[in-house]
Amino acid sequence: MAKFQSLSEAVAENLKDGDSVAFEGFTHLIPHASAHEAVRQGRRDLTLIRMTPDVVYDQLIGMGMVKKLVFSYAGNPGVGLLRRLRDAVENQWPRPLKVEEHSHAAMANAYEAGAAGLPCAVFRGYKGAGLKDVNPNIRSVTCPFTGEELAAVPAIRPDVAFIHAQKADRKGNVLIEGIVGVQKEAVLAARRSVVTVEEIVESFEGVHPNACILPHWTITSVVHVPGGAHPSYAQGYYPRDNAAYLEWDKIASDRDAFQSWMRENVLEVGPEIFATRVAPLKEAAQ
Amino acid sequence: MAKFQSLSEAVAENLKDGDSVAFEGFTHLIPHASAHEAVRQGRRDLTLIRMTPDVVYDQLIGMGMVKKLVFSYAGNPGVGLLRRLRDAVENQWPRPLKVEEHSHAAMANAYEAGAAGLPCAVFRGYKGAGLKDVNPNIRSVTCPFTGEELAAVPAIRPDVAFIHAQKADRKGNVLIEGIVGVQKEAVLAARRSVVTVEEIVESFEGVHPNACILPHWTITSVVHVPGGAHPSYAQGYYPRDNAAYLEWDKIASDRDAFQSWMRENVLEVGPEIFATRVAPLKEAAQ
Amino acid sequence: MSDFTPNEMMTIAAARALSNDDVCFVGIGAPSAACNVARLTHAPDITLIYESGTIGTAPTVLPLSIGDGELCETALTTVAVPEMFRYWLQGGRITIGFLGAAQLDPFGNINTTVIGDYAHPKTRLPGGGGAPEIASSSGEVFITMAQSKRGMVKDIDFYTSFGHGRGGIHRQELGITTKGPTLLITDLAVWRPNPETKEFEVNSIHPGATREEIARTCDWDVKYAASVDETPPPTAEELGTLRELKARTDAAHAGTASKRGSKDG
Amino acid sequence: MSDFTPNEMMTIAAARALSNDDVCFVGIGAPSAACNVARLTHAPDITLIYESGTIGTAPTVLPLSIGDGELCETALTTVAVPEMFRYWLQGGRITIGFLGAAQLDPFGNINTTVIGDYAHPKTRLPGGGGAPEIASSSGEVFITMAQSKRGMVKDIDFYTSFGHGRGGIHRQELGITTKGPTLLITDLAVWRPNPETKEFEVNSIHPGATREEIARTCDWDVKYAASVDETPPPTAEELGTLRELKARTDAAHAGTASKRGSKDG
Repeated sequence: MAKFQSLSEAVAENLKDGDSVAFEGFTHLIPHASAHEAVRQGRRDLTLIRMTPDVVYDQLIGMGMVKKLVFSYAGNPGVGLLRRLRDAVENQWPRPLKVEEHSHAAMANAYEAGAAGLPCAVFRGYKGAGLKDVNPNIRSVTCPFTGEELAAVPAIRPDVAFIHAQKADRKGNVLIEGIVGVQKEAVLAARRSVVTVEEIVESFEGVHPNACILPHWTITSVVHVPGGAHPSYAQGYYPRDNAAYLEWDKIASDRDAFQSWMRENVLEVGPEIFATRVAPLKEAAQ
Repeated sequence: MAKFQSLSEAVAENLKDGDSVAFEGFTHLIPHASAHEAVRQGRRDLTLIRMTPDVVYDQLIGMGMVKKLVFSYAGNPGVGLLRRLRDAVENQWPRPLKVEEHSHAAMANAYEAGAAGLPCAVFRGYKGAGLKDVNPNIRSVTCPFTGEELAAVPAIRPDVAFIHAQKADRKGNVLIEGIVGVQKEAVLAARRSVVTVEEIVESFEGVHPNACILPHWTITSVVHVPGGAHPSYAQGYYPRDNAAYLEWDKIASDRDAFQSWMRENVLEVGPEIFATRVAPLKEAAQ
Repeated sequence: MSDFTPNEMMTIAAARALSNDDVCFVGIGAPSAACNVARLTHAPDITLIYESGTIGTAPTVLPLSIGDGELCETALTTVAVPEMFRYWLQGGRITIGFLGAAQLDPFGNINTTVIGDYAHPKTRLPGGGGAPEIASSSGEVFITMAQSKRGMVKDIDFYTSFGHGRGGIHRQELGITTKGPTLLITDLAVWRPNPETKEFEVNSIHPGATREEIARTCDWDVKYAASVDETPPPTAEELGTLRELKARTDAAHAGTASKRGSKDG
Repeated sequence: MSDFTPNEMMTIAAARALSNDDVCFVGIGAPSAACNVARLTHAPDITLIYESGTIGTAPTVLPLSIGDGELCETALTTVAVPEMFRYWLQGGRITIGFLGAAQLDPFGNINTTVIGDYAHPKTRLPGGGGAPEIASSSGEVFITMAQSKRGMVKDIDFYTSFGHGRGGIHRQELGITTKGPTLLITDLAVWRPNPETKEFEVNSIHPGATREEIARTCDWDVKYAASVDETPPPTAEELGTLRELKARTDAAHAGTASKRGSKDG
């Protein structure tokens, strides 16, 4: 049953040192505010899971909070590589980073299997691909009807999933629209889940009967954080802040610049800042 | 690329003697008009596939068109058993009927696997269930990570799938709303597909971004047949004709009554009749 | 209230077993009536799921099938059937699976497939539908049926869905981690499995019913729990809610719905 | 038209290879521009799919990422990512998968994972994203990249996605039934695999480019087809369409989008 909480309560109650955690979002609806709260609370030794780790995972890795990354594509979309991630993998700064690397198909299937309560996902994949040789979690099963060898990966079952969505209703049901990514699967696969939302509405009356809705009893905590996806976007609320993604490339290129940016923009502020960050974007989009 | 055709053309081009065919629909949107056209064209030796064979499959079986039925629940919803199906299984009238019987979970997963291009579906099921002992198409695979034995069934890949939907646009894209069942999967799993629709609209402008839409290039043929689901229903168009389902129980209880009903209501009419059948239901619902 | 039918008592006793926090996978007929009576009385926030894909339905009238339009129109959302069976049932999110039975044995094993031999059945029944996995993936299973010697039998003809097998720890031996049948509600009594043997025992007898009547309508040797109560009779609210629901249902399906007992899936 | 850049020629040559009936899985950067130029010129009904789940998109400006809002707003529908990879890619519905590469070998094998050793990389690249299964499940694969000795290498450091392996029938030997890379479009030439060896051969050289330049920017021994043409230069319509698209894109992303070459997934 979803509790309505403050972001600091929701993160404190649901994210522990050593947890495996997915802050999911596929370009759209990336839960930046939640991840920044995790930075402020100083969580350590996390296993981060995400198909497309980008700027916000670069930040968590650069802060030394992460011992392992499970992923399929790590980049700053439309810009380039992730410099803090590279520093961790190439130079072990600020600490070494283990990686478990998959393809998108494998990760998407593994989330699906997690949501479906299965121990593993079975799909056609990795044919001729090098990841098979470096990732012991890529195995195979044989189709008992055709003899075809199919790829198998373990289901993803995070200790906790964080997502950002457009709306919750008064009961804590959550509506996700547009590019829905793997967020529904991440929540259903996780033991606990925290959803930040742009808006809390009275009810979902009038919404399409087949819309992507997570019932309140599948969610641990719902938090109202307008702008909480910034610099990612929330369809219907504000566009992507492309300038911030470009800017990140410069900030992340230098360890000191990175650390002072995190101090000023994460450690010394609170979740309220997100609404002010998206205000000019909302205005410009009108 | 979807062709717009008449129902007789669409059935003639897409359904051949001996085909495996799914007329899918889960209470909602059952493609009665297409099945009746198949009766008129006298197709033979069909393998019928459906999770919930009901009145319309009772009709095809009673007409002797079916050599095999793949299914998971055969009943007249809210009424009782299927009398023509029983006559075929128990008394081989008008011909013997082979059955391949699954659970709903197995069939749903098998359609999903068919749509996903996999040779088989893997799920947790059939534990302690008797169907495992009578259906050689229920096998198992072992999870390579946990050692758990999971159930496996062959993917469903019909030669042709027939479904009924609310709307097509001018390009032949198809919109399904409400109880969507396994219709999308049935079309994607099938080699050929025929979709009858209530209405053809200019475009889907304004429809929810995550609505269940089949692109025109996944469909072989689109046919405008208003009322084509009757006595099943089309959400937003007309309600279920419960009286017809009750009536069927009486009709199907007698071989002669069945045959004369089929003559009068299927063989001697055309698809235009469906619009007239739903007219009073539409009126009563207003 | 003393003026009620055994069927009404059955439905109301089943409704009482449901709580506000339950997520129920609902079959048609008695289960659907019980779940909706619970929702309209003591469990307004209960989540009802029908296998057609509707999640969180709140129908004002009882559906005739598991796929009525009303279920979708009043649902929080409606998902595709593969998702229903993968994410919602197999995903372990259902607390109570509600099943009916054509044949039931004392260990909660259910047959809705065939009477007689599978290959050459005397009566071909509708089959299992969702039941095989409802029985294994739901947190626990409630069964409702009207008692009869043909229905409550020592040995069922076909294991459509697995209850407690031969009893004891048979479920665990098959690797099933859920509780299985924990409650049987008939028109005469409330039964629960013996904690050790897993054989159903009568826990309470409905007002007006007798041990003789229970024995006469059950083909196995009826066992009784150490203490057997009388089922509390329906309250005025319970009975009023059920009867209003049935009256609304009859009016809505006017002339088209004289028979609604069958399960469909 | 003689006044065009090698990059423009690359994009336009790639656009020409697409037809109205194609269903393209589109990566960002050059593939996205090529697919949208095709859509805006000779292939108005081409279906563009981005791995974020958008099916049948028709963006008026080029997206910066595979998940831009514009892609969803102009799509026929948007599906969840697991469905995208299961029903649409693995389901065999994609006719053309468009890939870029950090390293490419003469058999169309691609590396976007690491430069150097996997465990201790010199440069950690973004990884494969959708590429491993795009390479095996798409009907055929088109590759675009600007030529360089660092990019077009004899041996790649990591097999992110499998092209023709060691050539010949290596794909079939691995049980892969799709065609794999059938086209490589660089800023200097159009290459196709030799029908037997599956090694890329130059089929046509872009106007203004030379064999010397091709050799100087490619680390493997360049092979040429029996007959080598000059790539037809961009038409006024093609170039106008591409430049208008880029101008609209720059205006829409004003000030925020000075660099757009990278592929993301």
